[in-house]
Amino acid sequence: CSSLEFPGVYRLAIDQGNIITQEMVDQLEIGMTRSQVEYVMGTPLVRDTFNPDRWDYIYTLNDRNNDKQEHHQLTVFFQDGKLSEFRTDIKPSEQKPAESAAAEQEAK
Amino acid sequence: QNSLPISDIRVEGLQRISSETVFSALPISIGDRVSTRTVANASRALFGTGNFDDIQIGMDGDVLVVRVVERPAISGINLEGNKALATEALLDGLKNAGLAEGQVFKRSTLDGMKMELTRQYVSQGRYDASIETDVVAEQRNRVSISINIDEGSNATIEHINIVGNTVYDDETLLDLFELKTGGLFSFFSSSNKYSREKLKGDLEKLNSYYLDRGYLLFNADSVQVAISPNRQSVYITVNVLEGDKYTVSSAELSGDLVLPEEDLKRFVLVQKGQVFSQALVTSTEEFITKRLGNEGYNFAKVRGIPEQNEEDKTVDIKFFIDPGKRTYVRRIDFEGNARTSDEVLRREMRQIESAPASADKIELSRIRLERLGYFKEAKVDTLAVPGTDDLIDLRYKVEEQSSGSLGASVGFSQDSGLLLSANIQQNNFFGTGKQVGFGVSRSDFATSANFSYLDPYFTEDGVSRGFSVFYRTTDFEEINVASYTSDTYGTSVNFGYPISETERLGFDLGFNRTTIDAGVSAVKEIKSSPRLLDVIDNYFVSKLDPATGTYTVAEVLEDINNLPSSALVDSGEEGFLDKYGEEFNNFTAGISWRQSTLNRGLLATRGASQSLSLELAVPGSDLEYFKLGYEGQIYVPLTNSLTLRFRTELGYGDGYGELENLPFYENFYAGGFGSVRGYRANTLGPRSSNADIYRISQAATAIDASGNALALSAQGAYVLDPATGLLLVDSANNFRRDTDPFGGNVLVEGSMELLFPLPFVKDQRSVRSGFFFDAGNVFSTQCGATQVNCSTPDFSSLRMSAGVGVTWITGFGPLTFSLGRALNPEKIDDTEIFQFSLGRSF
Amino acid sequence: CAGEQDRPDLSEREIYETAQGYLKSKNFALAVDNLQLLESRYPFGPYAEQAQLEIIYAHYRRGDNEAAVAAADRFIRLHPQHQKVDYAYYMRGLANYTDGEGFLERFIPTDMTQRDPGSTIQSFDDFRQLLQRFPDSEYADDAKARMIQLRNRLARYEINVANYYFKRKAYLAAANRGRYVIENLPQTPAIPDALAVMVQAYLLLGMNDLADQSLSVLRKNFPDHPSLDKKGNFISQVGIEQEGSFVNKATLGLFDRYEPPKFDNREED
Amino acid sequence: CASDPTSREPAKLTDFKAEKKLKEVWSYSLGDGQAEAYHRITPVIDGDEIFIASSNGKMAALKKSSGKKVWKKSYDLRIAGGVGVSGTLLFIGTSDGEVVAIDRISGDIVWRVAVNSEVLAAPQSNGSVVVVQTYAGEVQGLNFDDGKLLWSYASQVPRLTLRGTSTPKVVGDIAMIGFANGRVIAFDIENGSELWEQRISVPQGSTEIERLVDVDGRLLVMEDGQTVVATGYQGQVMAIDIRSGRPLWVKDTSSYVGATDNLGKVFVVTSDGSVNAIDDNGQGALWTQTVLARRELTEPVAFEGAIGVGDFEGYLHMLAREDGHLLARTKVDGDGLRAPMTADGKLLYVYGNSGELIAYKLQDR
Repeated sequence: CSSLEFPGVYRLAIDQGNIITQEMVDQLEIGMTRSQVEYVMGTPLVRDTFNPDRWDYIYTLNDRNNDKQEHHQLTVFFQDGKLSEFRTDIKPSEQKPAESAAAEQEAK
Repeated sequence: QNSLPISDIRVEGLQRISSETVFSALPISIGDRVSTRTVANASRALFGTGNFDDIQIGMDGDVLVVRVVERPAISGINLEGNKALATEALLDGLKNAGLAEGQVFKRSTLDGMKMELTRQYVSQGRYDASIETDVVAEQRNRVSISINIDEGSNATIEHINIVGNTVYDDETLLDLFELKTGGLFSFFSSSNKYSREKLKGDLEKLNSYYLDRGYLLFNADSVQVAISPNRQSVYITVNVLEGDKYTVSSAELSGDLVLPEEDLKRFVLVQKGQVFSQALVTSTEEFITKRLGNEGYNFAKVRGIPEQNEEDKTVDIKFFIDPGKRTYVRRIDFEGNARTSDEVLRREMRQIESAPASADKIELSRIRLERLGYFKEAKVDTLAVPGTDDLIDLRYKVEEQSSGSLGASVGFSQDSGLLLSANIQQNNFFGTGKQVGFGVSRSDFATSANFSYLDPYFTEDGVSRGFSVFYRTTDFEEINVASYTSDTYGTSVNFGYPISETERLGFDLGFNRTTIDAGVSAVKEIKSSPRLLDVIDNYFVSKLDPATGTYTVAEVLEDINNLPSSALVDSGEEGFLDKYGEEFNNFTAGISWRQSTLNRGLLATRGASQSLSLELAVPGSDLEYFKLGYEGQIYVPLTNSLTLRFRTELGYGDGYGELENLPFYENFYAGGFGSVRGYRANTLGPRSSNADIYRISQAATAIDASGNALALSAQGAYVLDPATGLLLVDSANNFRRDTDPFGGNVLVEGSMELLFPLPFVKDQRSVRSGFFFDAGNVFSTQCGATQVNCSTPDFSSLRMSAGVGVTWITGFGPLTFSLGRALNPEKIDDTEIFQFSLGRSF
Repeated sequence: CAGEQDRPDLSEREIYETAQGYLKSKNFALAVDNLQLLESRYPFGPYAEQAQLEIIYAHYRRGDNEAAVAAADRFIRLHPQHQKVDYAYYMRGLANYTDGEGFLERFIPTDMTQRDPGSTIQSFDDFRQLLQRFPDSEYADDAKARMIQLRNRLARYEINVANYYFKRKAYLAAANRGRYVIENLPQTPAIPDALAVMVQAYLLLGMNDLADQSLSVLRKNFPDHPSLDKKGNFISQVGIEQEGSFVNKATLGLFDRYEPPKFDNREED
Repeated sequence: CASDPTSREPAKLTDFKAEKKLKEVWSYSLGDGQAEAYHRITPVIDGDEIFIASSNGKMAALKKSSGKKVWKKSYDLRIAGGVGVSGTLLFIGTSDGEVVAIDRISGDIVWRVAVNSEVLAAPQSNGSVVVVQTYAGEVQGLNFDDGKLLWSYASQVPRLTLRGTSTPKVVGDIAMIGFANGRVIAFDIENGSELWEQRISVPQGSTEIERLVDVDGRLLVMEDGQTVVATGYQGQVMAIDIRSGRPLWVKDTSSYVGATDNLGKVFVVTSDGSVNAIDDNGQGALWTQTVLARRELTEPVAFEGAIGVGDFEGYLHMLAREDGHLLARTKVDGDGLRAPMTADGKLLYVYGNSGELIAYKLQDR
């Protein structure tokens, strides 16, 4: 962040949320059950009380010491217990078959 | 058979039990019809209360008659003959089983207890213990129970024999065992008393001894334990199958490595060609599990599976890695912080909630809590969140201790006399984590008032900000230093911030105003001498005829003002105050670097800490000087109870610009606590030289007309030597006062301590005891001509001492005792064997 | 063996009378001794039950909370249907409740919502049992009041932690602390703040649709919450932190520091 | 208070009018005797020679009438069980888990073989197979000539046992062995097949101590050669028909030493130090002598119309065969007596724990 602090202050790197990797996104397929999604992605840390059919996976890293910022996000939607759609800012790697789910680019 | 409804209920046989208890327990009431079934329920209900031995229910006409025999109550229990099992423990056991004073006596519970006691004795190896109980009836249906126990003696081990060991002989193997046959110390240590757990432990040691030396198939399962018919001695035989010695042919990693192979390869201690060692396999497993833990896989499992091939006696070891799921921390809770507020603990956390878990961050957070010094101990539990396989909650349990003293404290320490102070020095001010010191303290040598405030977490990253205001008048003579007093007051602001996990930088800016009052007989270094004492205001010319001892003429008192200046002797060297005056306004700036990996804030036992500091009176201050300081200490654990501690402190100060040397009131001192014990505090190093004083004789004499002397004035007066026309001078030595320590501008000090746990003390966390060897001294780069014991730094003149010291953290702060013997004192040094103080830990 | 020498055999009533005297004169230590003597001498006399009840009170007033809880447990076990047994449940809750407060809190006003609640949580269960078993006991409303106060305290504790995580810029941690209050501690005065925490945290995380949901709940239930402006929009801190004031820059971030979001609208908890 | 009814100290020696006198005929001292590990190395008589061994690896053959040494040898062995004799071989067992066969004429080692644990009882043989029981409860049949393993049987050993192992008893081709789990099993010595099995003591009680049931004493083959008597600790004494394994009579008693019989009476020494005489058909108990209570008595021996028992202080007591009253007493060995004694009608051979072998004659006063 911009405000000048003392030179060289050691600041703790703050990481938050579930780690989302390319290979996790590749394994996601429409129609998966909740437990299958949980097996691939792990338990979501953001489970909104008001909207049980939607799980949000978010990962932020704010490491001011060596100025590394990371921000990934993936939201999965369920319809009658099955994965109906998921949006993420991580593009699935090429070799995934074309008819993959609607993984449009989430504007960050 | 249902007879007529009952009109009344009569209870017979009650002695102590109230009828209401019976009625409330009885399921029948007046007006009910009675049948055999209801009678059966009634007696069962009454039995249920546990108060009755016998119950008969019958009808007398239409009146229900309940005849009961009450169970006796216990009036007292006495136990004899129990030494190994404490009486309270036994009584508690009895109480839980329902056998206690005032309770209802049940024979079955007593017999059950008897069997339980025998089992406890047998498990302690007291095979021939025997227990007799008898029950004595007393009036009012009460009984007293007496249990007498013959505990017998503990079966001692007569003979341990290992059969089938060819590679290592009995003697080396038996050395591993905790159980020993009777030896010299056996009566003292209970090592020859048989216990099944100890034997199990010893067999494990035997197992790992062989497994760590290549004997993969070693087996020591068949063990016979036998006792002699008189049950006094135990004989143990261990039959072993050694098997062959195996060497490692390969070691690989397999399963889901998560990290690149080379990253984990360096943790594999098992190499090709090595003799197989189970210890190396286990530590490899632990290292890899820990490494995966740091990557967030807290539930990782790593197992090294050996596959032996018989022919060439080699073994391939495959490390199966199952990382389990990446784990996340859901919530972090604290327990035990009744006084410290939640944020003070939470800001020390390196592991954040709703984030990937990391084993070393979790452990580091625990150590940081202990490093605060507010807690005796900090523990952490990792609890899996039910219903998930990758979420954990952390629970940090702390035990608070007093981190400072609150309220008035009356203290006494030899070097500062009676210490009356009302100070609130709280490092954890009402649990807010802020450090507040407000104190007014008066002792023989110093009265001071100060207020200091420090917020270690001004920003959440640990940038600290604080300020302090102080006023202090010190009479240095009282603390064995040359006689002068200094009054200083001032204020300062300070900041500090971490530059890494263990290092901090600190800055402070301050202003202070010091006035020095040299007092009457100030030493030469402070004020030139000889000098006129302003208290005496007349002089006279001596008229004494030395030959006849009579006065030729009356001596007349002259007023001091008309003393010719020529009468004053040339004062030679100038003192400090002469050169620089007696009041100084200084602006100070300081920078410090501090690094600490100590494991605990107070009474650390592991790690090291060091700090480098520079204090500068910036140009424009009246006195321009700087002081450089270095402090370092390191703990080297020898065994799990003995630790070696090395400590050193160095200091150098000097003037710059037109100030040639460090102002004397900023000198370093040595000796006493936290320095070289065994010498009185602040007495090491250069001494000041006493001032010469103009001769003061007793009252001037005058002669009356008839020639006899007539005393003129009670108060002394200066004596002018008629021959030289100068005031006579008394040089310091005829005062015969010994010289005073004066300190110096170079400090060299260090100590080596062997810390050991004080025996008989249960809670070791607030006590520290150790043997010490101290060495140190104060030197000066500009010794005054007449200064005694003053030298430039050289190691041969370091003063040494050795002894033992104990520190105990009490509710009022650290209480310290030390017994130290000076090893190479010079004649001039003041040594002191016993030293103690309250409020300062060494 | 030495026979049990009987002290002058005070009658039951005399021992009980002396115990009552001490209770009135607030000399609770002696009251406890007498009541214990009565129990061992006449375990089943008419006064025994009453003594077992009063000993709980005596222990409590003497400040010996463990003994009071133990005495209450024993009474409940011995006389489950006794008509005064609700008093025992209540006293057990009270003993655990005061045990939670350390020595310091009684004299120096400390913000209890910052401290580890300790054994007061145990008292929560005791009071709940009392209310379940004896809904119309004379102690029910005081127990209810203390339970409510305890729940509010736990909820406010969660919000304090969330505020700290805002300072630390750990927004997901803050959001989950807020969510914990919504899901586990409903009907506490901290609910509106918990909603505000979730809205602010989700905004800072860039999860706008989750923020909207929480905002609509906040707007519907607590329209006049300080974080809502007149038109009901959320006063968000997002983006403020970036520029940082001139003074802040000049003093290397030491003065006029950026104030992280803080939700502590406590009127009376 | 009521004084403690069962005092636990060993009974003091009472003085009595001695009707007989034990006269020492000869004595011989060998090595350190039983040493510290509660061994029961027992001398054995064969022909006109008596063979003894000591824990520190010494053995000697003596003329039994005069005690004159025939030969004496020292081996690098930690002897724990012995001495068995059969034909030309002597057998001993060691603490290092070995069975050693020694030529009775020269004293040279013929063969030695490793077994799986300490051997505390003398191996026995019928001339073609040597039977040995190890401390780990395993019984092995070894070839008489070269010691090669022929058959083995593993018994289930309780976690805590009484120190000592029962010496196998060979009658013809039947080898009978008492085990630490309270059983006696008879094997066909040639092939190790089980002939019959009897339970002498049944473990009851809650602690390991109450569940001790070892059959440690030597098995007694009665004068009729048909019945064997076994004694169990905290259990029973049982007479069993050797051929069929049928129990003939049983008495409830606890004993860890073997019984002995003489002219129709069986003498049993119980673990609390009382000496009992029972009719050999097990019907009635003839007499019980408790004057030596809790003095850790040895196996009784019948000699010249009296019954001899040794005790832990090293006294040898002779009791009258008819009614058990004390006839004579002498101090044999300060270290105490533990090994069973042997008699050959003329002399009584007593081997003290310190390694002192003394032959006595019993005379009238």
